[in-house]
Amino acid sequence: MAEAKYISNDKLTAWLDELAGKMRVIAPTRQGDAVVFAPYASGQSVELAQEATAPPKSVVFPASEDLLRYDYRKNPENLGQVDVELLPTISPEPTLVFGSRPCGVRGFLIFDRVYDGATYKDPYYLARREATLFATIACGQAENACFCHSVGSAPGDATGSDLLLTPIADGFVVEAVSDKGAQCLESSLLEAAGGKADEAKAFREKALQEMGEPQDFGPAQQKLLELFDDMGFWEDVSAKCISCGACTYLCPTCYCFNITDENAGLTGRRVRSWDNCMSFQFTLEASGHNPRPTKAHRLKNRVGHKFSYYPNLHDGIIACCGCGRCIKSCPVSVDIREIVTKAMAHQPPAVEEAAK
Amino acid sequence: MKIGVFVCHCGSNIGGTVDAARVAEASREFPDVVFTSDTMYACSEPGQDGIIQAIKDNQLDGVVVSSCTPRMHEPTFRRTVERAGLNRFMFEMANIREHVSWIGKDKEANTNKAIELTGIAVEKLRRDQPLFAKQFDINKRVLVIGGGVAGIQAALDCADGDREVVLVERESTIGGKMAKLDKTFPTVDCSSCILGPKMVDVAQHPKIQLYAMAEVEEIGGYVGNYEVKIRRKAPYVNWDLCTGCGLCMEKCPSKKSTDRFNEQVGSTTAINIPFPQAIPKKAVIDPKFCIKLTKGKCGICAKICPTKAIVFDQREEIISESVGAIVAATGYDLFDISKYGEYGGGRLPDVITGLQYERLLSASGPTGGHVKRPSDGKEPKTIVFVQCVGSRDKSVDRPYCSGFCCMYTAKQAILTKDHIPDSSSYVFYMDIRSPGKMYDEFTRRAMEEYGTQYVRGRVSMIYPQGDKLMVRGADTLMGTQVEVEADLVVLAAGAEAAVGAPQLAEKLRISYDKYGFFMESHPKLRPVETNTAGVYLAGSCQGPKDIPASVAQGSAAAAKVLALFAKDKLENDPMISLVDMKRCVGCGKCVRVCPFGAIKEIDVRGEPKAEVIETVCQGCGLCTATCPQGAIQLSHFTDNQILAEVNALCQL
Amino acid sequence: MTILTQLKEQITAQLPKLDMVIGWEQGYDALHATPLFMRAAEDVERLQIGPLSVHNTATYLTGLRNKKVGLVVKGCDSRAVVQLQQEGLIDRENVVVFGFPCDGVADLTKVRRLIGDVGRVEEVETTPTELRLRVDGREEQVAMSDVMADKCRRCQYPNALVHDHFAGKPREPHATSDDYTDVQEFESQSLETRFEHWKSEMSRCIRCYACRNACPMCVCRDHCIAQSRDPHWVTQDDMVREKWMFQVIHAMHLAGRCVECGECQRACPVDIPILALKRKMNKEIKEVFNYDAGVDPQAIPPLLSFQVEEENINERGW
Amino acid sequence: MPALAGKELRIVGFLCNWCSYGGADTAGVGRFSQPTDLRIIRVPCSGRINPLFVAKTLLSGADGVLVSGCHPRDCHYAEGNFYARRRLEVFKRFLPTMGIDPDRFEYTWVSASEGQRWQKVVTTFTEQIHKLGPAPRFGFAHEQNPATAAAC
Repeated sequence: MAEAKYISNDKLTAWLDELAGKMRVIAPTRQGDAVVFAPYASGQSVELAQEATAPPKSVVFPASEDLLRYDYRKNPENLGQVDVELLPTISPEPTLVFGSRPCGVRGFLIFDRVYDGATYKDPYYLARREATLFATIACGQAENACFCHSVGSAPGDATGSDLLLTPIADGFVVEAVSDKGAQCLESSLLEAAGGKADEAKAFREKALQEMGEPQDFGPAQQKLLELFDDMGFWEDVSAKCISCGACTYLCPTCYCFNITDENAGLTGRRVRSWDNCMSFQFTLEASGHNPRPTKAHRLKNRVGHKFSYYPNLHDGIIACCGCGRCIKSCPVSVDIREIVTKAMAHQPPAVEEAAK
Repeated sequence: MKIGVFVCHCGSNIGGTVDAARVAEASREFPDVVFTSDTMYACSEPGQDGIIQAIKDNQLDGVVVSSCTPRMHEPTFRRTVERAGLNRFMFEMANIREHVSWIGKDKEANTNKAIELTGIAVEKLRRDQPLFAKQFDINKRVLVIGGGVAGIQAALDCADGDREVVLVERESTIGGKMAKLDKTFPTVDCSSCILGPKMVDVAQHPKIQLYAMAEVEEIGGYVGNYEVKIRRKAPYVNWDLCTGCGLCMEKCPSKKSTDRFNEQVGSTTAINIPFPQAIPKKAVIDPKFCIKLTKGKCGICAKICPTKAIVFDQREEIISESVGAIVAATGYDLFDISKYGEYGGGRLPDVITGLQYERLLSASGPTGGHVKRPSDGKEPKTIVFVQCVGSRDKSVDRPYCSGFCCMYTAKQAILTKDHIPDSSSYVFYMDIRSPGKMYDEFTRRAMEEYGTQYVRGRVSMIYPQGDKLMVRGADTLMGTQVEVEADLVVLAAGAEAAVGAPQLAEKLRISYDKYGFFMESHPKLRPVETNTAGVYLAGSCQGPKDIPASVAQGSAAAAKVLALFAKDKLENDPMISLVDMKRCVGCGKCVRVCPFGAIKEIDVRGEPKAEVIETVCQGCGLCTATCPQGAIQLSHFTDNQILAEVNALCQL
Repeated sequence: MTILTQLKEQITAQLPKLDMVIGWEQGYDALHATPLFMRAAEDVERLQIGPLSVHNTATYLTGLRNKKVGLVVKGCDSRAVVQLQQEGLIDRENVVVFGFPCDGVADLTKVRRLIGDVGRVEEVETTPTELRLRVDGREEQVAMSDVMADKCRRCQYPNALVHDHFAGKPREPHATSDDYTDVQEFESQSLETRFEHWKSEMSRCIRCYACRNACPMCVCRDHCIAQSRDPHWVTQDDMVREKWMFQVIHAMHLAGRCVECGECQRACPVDIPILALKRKMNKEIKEVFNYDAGVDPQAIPPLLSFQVEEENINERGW
Repeated sequence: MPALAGKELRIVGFLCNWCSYGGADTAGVGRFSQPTDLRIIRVPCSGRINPLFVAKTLLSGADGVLVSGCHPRDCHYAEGNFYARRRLEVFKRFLPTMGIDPDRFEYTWVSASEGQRWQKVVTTFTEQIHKLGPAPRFGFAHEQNPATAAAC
């Protein structure tokens, strides 16, 4: 791996401009009162001091994309005979996501097991994934909603990133995590980090230390399965949920989608768009039957999937990166940590009776 | 889906400014279109045969005809596609004549527009569903509301057509306003002599069930199957026993009762039969004046009644009737003359309405046909008639003409001269409105033969001077002020909607204008129909009318009822709203706005849901525009159909 | 006795007769309250009212139609109760309303604007005039007047309009009228600026429908036309036009029904200022029909009724 | 379908079947010439016209939308246009906040007999839209939110 570099704050914009000359750069930008990832244009201010409201998920997994576009071609000799011509849609552009936090990037590792797994490789996802680099900024301090350390990560976790930037006085230590990342370090604006690399390491360790003891969510994997039929429990913990999709759409690890066709005359598109399991429509069947008719069923799925079903399939890995967006952006402050903790502590009534 | 598009040249009507062949050619590029052609006259027999042939040859599922307005030939082509075996709703029309070729000369723009209109018709057709009419039974009984001359005529015609009639009358006798008239214009027939026999026919007709002193309380159901609740007020007399002998009236000690029949000229007894020819001729006790009912003592009538018909503790009752059609014939009421304070109506006893004057002229009236003025019983010598009191006057919110006042004023002037040969009559008028057979001649007679002095102008005030009434007004023809010293003033009070008309309209779910008159379906072409199927109008409830017009409407309404009843089953129009039960959240907004009461709330497994009563729905689609989640959709005009039309025009 | 104590006593007394009482408690940190569903007497202890009790408790009502529900309400929440009752969407006899005088709630977006990221708030103390926060070990004091939600500044109904129990004494309204200067200011900009404003604001919408699901009047939720194919009003594309169309749908569906509790905007995770649309709609409803939603349980929403002669609608006779 | 380049703007009309559609027919029968921009969508009643159709049409790229129904009190369905009047009025007043010129949308009442009136309505409205010019667009389906579209 290449040696660690340092960039001072006053050169950061110049470096971004330089990078933007080589590829598309997506960086956190303040829009109104929110911070979202948007294409970086030269000279534009980027918001690196706080975690973005939304993670950079859409860069690799857009909120909607055309899986295919098609034209119907009528045979002029026989109008009833119609051919369908498919038009290509995948044309990813080399992209650098600059300024995400470790949790935002780590979400794609959860995606990878699904879209780049043994059984299925999603060409749309893979094309973008391969074309995208991540220059991640380590966190110095956890927020109240953060719990990355409880799901196998840390505020300075570089897993999944190509570059790791650690803020130290007046600038960032920049370390390459992947070979692709190392190529980005070839800039005269960067200087050798020298002793600053140790400073950076200490910064990251301190941040992790300050988060305190991680919580062990491991037992939830089994416990949530046991609670599957305990609708009373789920009704209780979902009572205040308003069944919107804020948690899901802001989650760096939620990867579910819907597919709809949009036709206009003799042309059409097959659209893949984000879907979320909090929505009634998610499991609505054509017959009108819905196996998850209430928000209790749906919240059970969201929590169950992240802490039990996914880990069951993928070596116990929890499908959550602990970014806390689902907590702090929830209109009613539903706290997934609290639900999982409650579930782990839950004693079925019969057992309670016996214990007395 | 396989769609055929047929573009009509309509001779040169379309072909002159639209390149029909190019429209047909361009239509080949629309989705699902497998066949197109242009044809000289699509509606002609060869044109229709061509469509049928093409449907068969190409196994078409739907047809678009681009030609004239669907308001003209949609029914024609629906039958055409039906003949070819398609459902008649698998058909759409693009109007490229009235909306294109006839309104512009730019052939290129027209052709482009015609192609686009054909395109949206194709997009709509792609989302059409076959629709099927529902058949339902029809109850061949008719309810007639109101027993005036219009209602009597409608009831008799229906009954003569061998249909059972339920006739509901608010007063204790039928006859309405006509029964109160002395003579009728322009023939000067005795009103009761021509109306009386009809009233008797009503009483004797085996097919007519008459409820007098009754009002419609509630109406449910729909055309062919109405359920009606009738509130029958208590006459305190057992009408099954009462023979109408009138002994009770002779002996009743309470003689200051309101005389409604005689328009309160004088008073009558608390137990009363309104007039000798009343139908039914039964006694009624006015509980406001009956000494027994107000003070608990008396009961003389009960003692002398030969059939023991008096029942002081009688209660009103609710009667249910099932009918298939309803004729509203609720007539009119008179404008309240006291609203013109300057005329002294209601304050000066000798300022009376025209209808009160009729009672003074009538031989069966309170004065026995001798004209005596109410204040002192003297025979008036100078009589002033004032027209348009409560007609054609925006200041009292009565801008319309009551229609018949000019004529009855002329009649009353003539009758006055007959009764009191040495009298002189003055008529203050705005215009003389006498468009009718022999009408204008009649008013001329009043002026020319009977010497009635017509003064064109409004009366500004009427005030008492000694035992005379000073009538001050303007003669706009002479441009002078006029003052007449009168003994009696007769105000031609205008007609207004009957008391309670708007409430009845709401029960009938028909509309009414701002004055309370019922709205007909079409002012020219559907004058006795309403927009509620199975409800018809007769007489002045629809607007002021004279006797012949009322009778004609009564017969017309009866003809409509008999035509309806000629069928054994009714079919609904299948372009109605339907509820997607899965998506309905039972918020009830559709139920609230439906103008026809065609949506009801039902319970589906404990959840409220809306349901359309298919035979009542008229297909306006107001519910569809109201439902926030689009769970109720108007068939053939669904959201998706209209959105597809919008998308075809706007997107991409 | 404090208002909170009195309220708790009232709730405790009624709780045995109810399936639940909905109020607020502290959420995952000191700054964030969360709706509290009290089912047992000990739950009542956690009840919290004050400037952080931001959520509209009435939002849950239509989802609990067959339950006996107690509801702790601010004035604005009570208007939602009135409106739901007016539209027959709840059975009033199944709802027990606990009112208290509301001094206004904090707009956390405004707090963020003032003190920066609020992710690390350690402690919050509320006084009638101030929020005192400890963030990252430093003390921050912000005046309530600086962070009070806009809806509270113009609030004419701080006391529950309907209530079965009321704790404390009704307070004076914060305002006596609403002149909609915000709407007027927005509209004083050029049409193009306004159009571009929404284009840019809506571009970050993630279509999570928190605005809709937080709205107490959105009773279609699961069956909303935003996600249906029949009818197919909007596509699922991540396009400004489709997202914007939904906001127009929401505003139209709320015309004459919106009680301006502001939940749509508060719930928006990306802070799109969509309350402006409902404000505009209410301004026009007020002008045309002189109507305020959620005030009179007997009234009929103006778009579900009509007058034969409309006083304030020009018949547009051109 | 794009409007005829250089000549027309995209104007969509929603007309009730009983009055205004008939009025447009009457205008045709009378050969009252009109601009060619307008495309009429026929609906049973103005009460069927959800103002959201107007919104959808404008957001989909129409330059103007015209709604016409029976005169108030003359509704074939008794009350449909009374509701339409309220809803359309409120929607028209809402447009300025959307950043859309309210003159791009008009609603009016034309009876089946008023052919000349219809001609005047169409002519006046078309002129009004041409004066305003093409409406600002949101772009077509494949032009997505720049934040993510660029990522395609």
